[in-house]
Amino acid sequence: MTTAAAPAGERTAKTRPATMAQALGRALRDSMAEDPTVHVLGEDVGTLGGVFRITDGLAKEFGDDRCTDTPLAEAGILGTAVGMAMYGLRPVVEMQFDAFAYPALEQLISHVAKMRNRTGGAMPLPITVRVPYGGGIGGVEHHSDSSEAYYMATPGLHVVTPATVEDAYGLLRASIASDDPVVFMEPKRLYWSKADWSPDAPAAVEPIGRAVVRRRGRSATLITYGPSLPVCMEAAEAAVEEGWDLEVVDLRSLVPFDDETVGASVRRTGRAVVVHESSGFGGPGGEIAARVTERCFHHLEAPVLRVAGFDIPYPPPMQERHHLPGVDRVLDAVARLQWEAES
Amino acid sequence: MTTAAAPAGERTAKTRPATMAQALGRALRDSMAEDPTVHVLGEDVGTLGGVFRITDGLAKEFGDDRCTDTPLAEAGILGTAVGMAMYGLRPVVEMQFDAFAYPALEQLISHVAKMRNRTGGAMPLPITVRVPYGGGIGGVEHHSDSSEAYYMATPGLHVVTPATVEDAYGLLRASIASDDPVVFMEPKRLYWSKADWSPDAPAAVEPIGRAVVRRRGRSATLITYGPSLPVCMEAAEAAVEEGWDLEVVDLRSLVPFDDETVGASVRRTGRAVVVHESSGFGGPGGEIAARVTERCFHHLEAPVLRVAGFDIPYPPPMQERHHLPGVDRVLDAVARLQWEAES
Amino acid sequence: MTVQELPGAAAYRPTPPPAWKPLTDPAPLLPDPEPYRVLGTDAAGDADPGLLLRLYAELVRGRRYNAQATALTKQGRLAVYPSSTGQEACETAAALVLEDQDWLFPSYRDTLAAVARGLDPVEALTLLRGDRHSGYDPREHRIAPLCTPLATQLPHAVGLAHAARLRGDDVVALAMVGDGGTSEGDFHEALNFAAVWRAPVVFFVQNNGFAISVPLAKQTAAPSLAHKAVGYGMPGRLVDGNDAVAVHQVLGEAVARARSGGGPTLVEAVTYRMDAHTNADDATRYRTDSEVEAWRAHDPIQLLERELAGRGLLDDGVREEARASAERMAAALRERMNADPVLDPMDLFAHVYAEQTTQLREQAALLRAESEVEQDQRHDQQDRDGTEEGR
Amino acid sequence: MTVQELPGAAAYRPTPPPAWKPLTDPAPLLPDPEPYRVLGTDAAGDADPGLLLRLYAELVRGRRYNAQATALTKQGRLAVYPSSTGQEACETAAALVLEDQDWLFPSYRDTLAAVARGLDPVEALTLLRGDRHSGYDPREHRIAPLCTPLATQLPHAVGLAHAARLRGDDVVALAMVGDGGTSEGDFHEALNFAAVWRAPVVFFVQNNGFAISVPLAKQTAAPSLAHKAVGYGMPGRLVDGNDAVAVHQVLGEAVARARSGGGPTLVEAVTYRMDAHTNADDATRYRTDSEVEAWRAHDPIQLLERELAGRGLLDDGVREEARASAERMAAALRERMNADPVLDPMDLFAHVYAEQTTQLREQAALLRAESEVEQDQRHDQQDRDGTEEGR
Ligand SMILES: Cc1ncc(C[n+]2csc(CCOP(=O)(O)OP(=O)(O)O)c2C)c(N)n1
Ligand SMILES: Cc1ncc(C[n+]2csc(CCOP(=O)(O)OP(=O)(O)O)c2C)c(N)n1
Ligand SMILES: [Mg+2]
Ligand SMILES: [Mg+2]
Repeated sequence: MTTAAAPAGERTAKTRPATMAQALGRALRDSMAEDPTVHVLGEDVGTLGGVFRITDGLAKEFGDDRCTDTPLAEAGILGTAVGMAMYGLRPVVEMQFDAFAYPALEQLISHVAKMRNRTGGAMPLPITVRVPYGGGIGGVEHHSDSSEAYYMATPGLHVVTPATVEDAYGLLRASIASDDPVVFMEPKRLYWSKADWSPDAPAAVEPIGRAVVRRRGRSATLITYGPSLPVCMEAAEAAVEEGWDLEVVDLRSLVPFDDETVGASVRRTGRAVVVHESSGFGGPGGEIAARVTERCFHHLEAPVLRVAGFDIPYPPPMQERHHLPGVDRVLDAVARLQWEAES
Repeated sequence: MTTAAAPAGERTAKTRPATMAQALGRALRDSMAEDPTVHVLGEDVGTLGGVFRITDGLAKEFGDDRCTDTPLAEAGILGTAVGMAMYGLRPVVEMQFDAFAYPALEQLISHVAKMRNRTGGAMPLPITVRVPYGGGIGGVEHHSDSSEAYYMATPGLHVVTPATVEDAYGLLRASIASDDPVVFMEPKRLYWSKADWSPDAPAAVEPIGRAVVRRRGRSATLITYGPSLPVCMEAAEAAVEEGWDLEVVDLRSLVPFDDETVGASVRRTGRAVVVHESSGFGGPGGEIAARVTERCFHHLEAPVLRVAGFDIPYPPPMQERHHLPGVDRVLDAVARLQWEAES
Repeated sequence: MTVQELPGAAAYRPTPPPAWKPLTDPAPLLPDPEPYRVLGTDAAGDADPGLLLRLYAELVRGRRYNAQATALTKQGRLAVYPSSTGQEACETAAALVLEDQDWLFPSYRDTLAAVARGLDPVEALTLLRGDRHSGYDPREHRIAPLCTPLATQLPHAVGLAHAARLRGDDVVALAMVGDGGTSEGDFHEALNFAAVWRAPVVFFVQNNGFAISVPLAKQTAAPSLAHKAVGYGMPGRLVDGNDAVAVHQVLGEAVARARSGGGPTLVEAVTYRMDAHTNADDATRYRTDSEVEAWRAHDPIQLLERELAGRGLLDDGVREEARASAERMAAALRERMNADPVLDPMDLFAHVYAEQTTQLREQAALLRAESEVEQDQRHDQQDRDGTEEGR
Repeated sequence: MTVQELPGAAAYRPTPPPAWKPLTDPAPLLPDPEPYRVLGTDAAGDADPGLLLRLYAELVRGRRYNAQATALTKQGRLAVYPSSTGQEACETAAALVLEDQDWLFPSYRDTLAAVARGLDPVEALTLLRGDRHSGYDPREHRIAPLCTPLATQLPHAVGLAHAARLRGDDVVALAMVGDGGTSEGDFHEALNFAAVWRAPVVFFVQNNGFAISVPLAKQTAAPSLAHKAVGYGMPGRLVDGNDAVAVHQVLGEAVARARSGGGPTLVEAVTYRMDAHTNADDATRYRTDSEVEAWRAHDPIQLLERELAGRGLLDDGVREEARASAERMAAALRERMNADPVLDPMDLFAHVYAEQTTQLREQAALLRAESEVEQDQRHDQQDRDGTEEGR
């Protein structure tokens, strides 16, 4: 089990405030500098530096051939990335927004996820597909989807998502270094979240697939990832007033899933709530709740509950606050964890 | 709660053996005959009658304009169907195989599922997308996917799947009649399954969204649908020898989900196994197990278990028997339901 | 006679080569090598003065509408606005060539076309304000919802036009898309379906030089986007998109062709987006001021003014009336957009399905309970505040 | 110089109309109105006798291969076989025009092209036998896995060719697709990327008249499929797909063009599928015997034989040698396919990821346990059988 990284103060290099967007950009830059086979491609990633400016400066530093503005066609982008990977390159594809990755789903499901398997291991595809996801940024329709359920249901893909500035760097580096395809989901509304972070002595690149306990607690476990981590951390603080000492697990990787870390936590606390923005029905929480229950049934004092987006198309910006799981909704779920049974 | 239809003998019209394929074809025919706005479109659905012959005879009876061989482009097929529905038609789209529906996922997710919502109810899309799914037919790669998880995770869609000849007719009629889009998943390997069935006095068209108890039992509930229903029925018979009296619930509709029927059964039996062919991780079983547990926690003697396809790309035909959940694997899961706890 | 049997979609089978016959003669499908122009040419003299004046009023109004909408983003009244400043000739002409029963399929950039067609500007902007996804009933106005996923609206237009034709209705669909959108697979599939079905559709590409930051040279290597028509067996037309009269004429001909059963046409209008991609974009990152200035000299309103002036049709009265009408529209828009839309959170669940599922009913109940708690707290707070104030 | 800067992908920006310049002259992009032919024309006399004989041997072998594979489906030795009988000229020429370092991107129908390139027929047929998804290492043979989802292999070919070019390697990719596949969005996107990037790719469409049951007239209204090239700014070539020499020449020129940095070409070969779509298909449902017979008179092997005979190159020895070599291949194939492949169920989990996840390890353990139980039961049964026999 992995616990939270050592506090920034203990690091050698000087830290300064950095945003998640900057950490992601830095991860791309460092990967490209270290490995000449890493190529970035997508819509507006070159001259403009991406609509979220994650790729800012890459075309200038590495040239148009390493950071390429493609024609506007997501299936074409991912499909050509497959060919590039077949030839030994390590493409990093940017999808401009979650919903605009959908045209590429056939390439992703039928080729990216399956190529290693289809060729008996002869032709792995080390492709990273960066998907900015989730809401809370006031985007109009099609700009706030949480599509991780589609990727999770596709064997052959890794699905990774950072929630902190440090992980944004470390996990993106690890994803690009992975010999398997990774759907790297970037929580849009955390792009501008800040943390003290040293780009010059970045955290050791951890293997992907490890969850991390972000807050230790004994009453119940909040299992979450990406955009919902800050919500859960805030809820955990607020819960102290109610007498609940909540543990918070940041999954970081949905595939592979860290059953060990999650299971150990839930076995300790005996209660769990899964929190995510994606729609509840058929969403990631079902899988998580089901596997936690399979593994920890006799430790559970109450069913694993889920706090998720409603089962509706993502609402218009003026309504999104009603849809997004917030602190209150998380606390309400914790309150439903049958505490009376304890006494 | 709905229970199995009355035995065929009690019907007025004469029954004779019919295959599921025939019942589906008949449902299309009857829908088209009754409602001139019903149009069938897809690849090879006209002259050929579809590669599974489900649409056989429709072009002849209703003309090429009602049953149309389209150009070979799934996004185009579904996209034009959207336009046809916008104009008041009721298109029924055939996807040739599950994996070949993927090019249409963007249209499905971003438009078909959302149009009613986007337009504040002004523009519903009564489209039925027929997707032959699942394995067990010896198909080479890309011909045996179970893609229902993608559809379940998409609010705005109904996801319906028959497991019997009678339901094939009734549910397809109901799906076409629905004012909402329905992904109608046809279990390929049951196309040639037979039952005594009267096309002339077909069962009353039931509203979609109701599960049905196919076998009454008291020891545990098998929750299943589509291609896995026969497996579960066989397992239930075999289980008698082991002293287990299994109840079998056929979901028939994954969205909407019949919490009432499923919950009532599990509360009665206290144990449940979800069985499906689709990959386990991120598959339908997670949602089902999670929601059953949320609703029936204190009635459960053991965690809800899942028997599913492995988390791998669908294997080649000569290996598929290892992948598909069979009777033994279902019984093994039942055996793991902590029976000792009972005594 | 079924659609499949109509002349043109005839028996093209690659019978043995000695008898090989192409389906259509490619020559008539090819666009002219230069964009078609009327203004500033001899042909301008034949243009109907009424049309010129109508276009002028619309263009002035359209320019003002773009400016007002952009201003509303600065005041926080719109979540985002993709301006069509510089493209008003295209937007306006697209609206004017359609009959009442025809359908318009706009993209996110084409609110002006919808407004020029008669849609209430507030309804047109609702999506971009952010209170609901679509501010109008598409069927009432024969305007499809503004479409964001690029090129996905094109197959819709084909399907709708095809359906209307099957039912014997006189309906043409005009679908708008940008230069970038032509690279999407949906563009290809839509044009192909339309040609095979001879659907009464006009595909209208506004080539404004950029897809956000990506210039056309990175988007295509084709002689022009209009040349793509050849590969579908439909005519391609290339037109100066800043020449309102030329665009109106070319689109009008394409609509007439579709209406008379001639099938689809691809029209490319060469134009330029004077503003950034949206208010959130920084265009200086990818284009030079001098390029923008060069296009300013080819401004659609100025081109038209020059013609009107030359023909003595542009006096101060005309100018003033156009300006005043535009200002009235802008003022009304400003005022109406100043009100906060009243929203019911329960709307979230109202239109997911025809009938709410059990699950959605449960979720709606949850939200309702939350809202009630919130409201109670607000009231308590107000009471407290009131008490405090009362003291 | 970066790829984007190469001549041709130059600065096409729709600068103000007075300066509007098309990127390329469309005229050279247009295919000839008739499919290009060599056999039976004066040009045939210039064809190299060695090439003619080589093609002849390959065609005879290819025809035999198709027959043998079809026979194997009847014997239950192949799950399915999509025959390329009648299309051997295309399949063979596609293989012969490539250098060793070049890549071939075949569809499910193109096992013959892979075999003609030197792939072991058993490896080529493994997917269709059903024991594993791909029977060969694509990198070892520079042959991409046989591709079933239509047209999805085309962007792969573009990406690979582009990657090779960026690395300065002399590699051309030749991608095969059917007439039906040209309707897919991936076709469009691949050709567009290739043209913009000037990638060294040849797109080779075998227009065999049908997509399963759907004839070309329901697939396109274009003058020809080769005409689609214009819309991407690449040359389109139309060739008689049953004329092996013509196909070889046209593809050879396209490959040479790609190799020399000239960019992609779209080649349409007009041919005919003599067998049903696959052994599982019933072609009588959608086409007439007389159509099939008309094409039999234009058989690729006969066309070549006529030429060879006319030039005195076809004696009994040549015929016999071609026949015998084909029979040897068929006999070897038959024999090797008669063996049941030995399969390890654990292979299911071996190549999903580089490293097995915990979840897959658990699942593998489950299957292993099941297999052991099964094996024990089998052994018990054998023991019992043995005991009974022993009595
Ligand atoms: C499928 C899809 N991919 C990406 C986007 C993000 N996006 C919005 S506008 C735009 C550029 C479109 O350019 P163009 O088609 O030329 O239209 P314009 O904005 O110039 O009017 C992009 C990439 C999108 N909306 N849809
Ligand atoms: C994306 C996709 N849709 C549908 C299919 C099913 N399918 C297999 S072959 C075929 C017809 C293909 O026709 P064409 O491209 O002309 O190639 P041919 O079979 O004639 O060689 C179809 C529809 C598929 N394989 N992939
Ligand atoms: Mg543009
Ligand atoms: Mg074909």
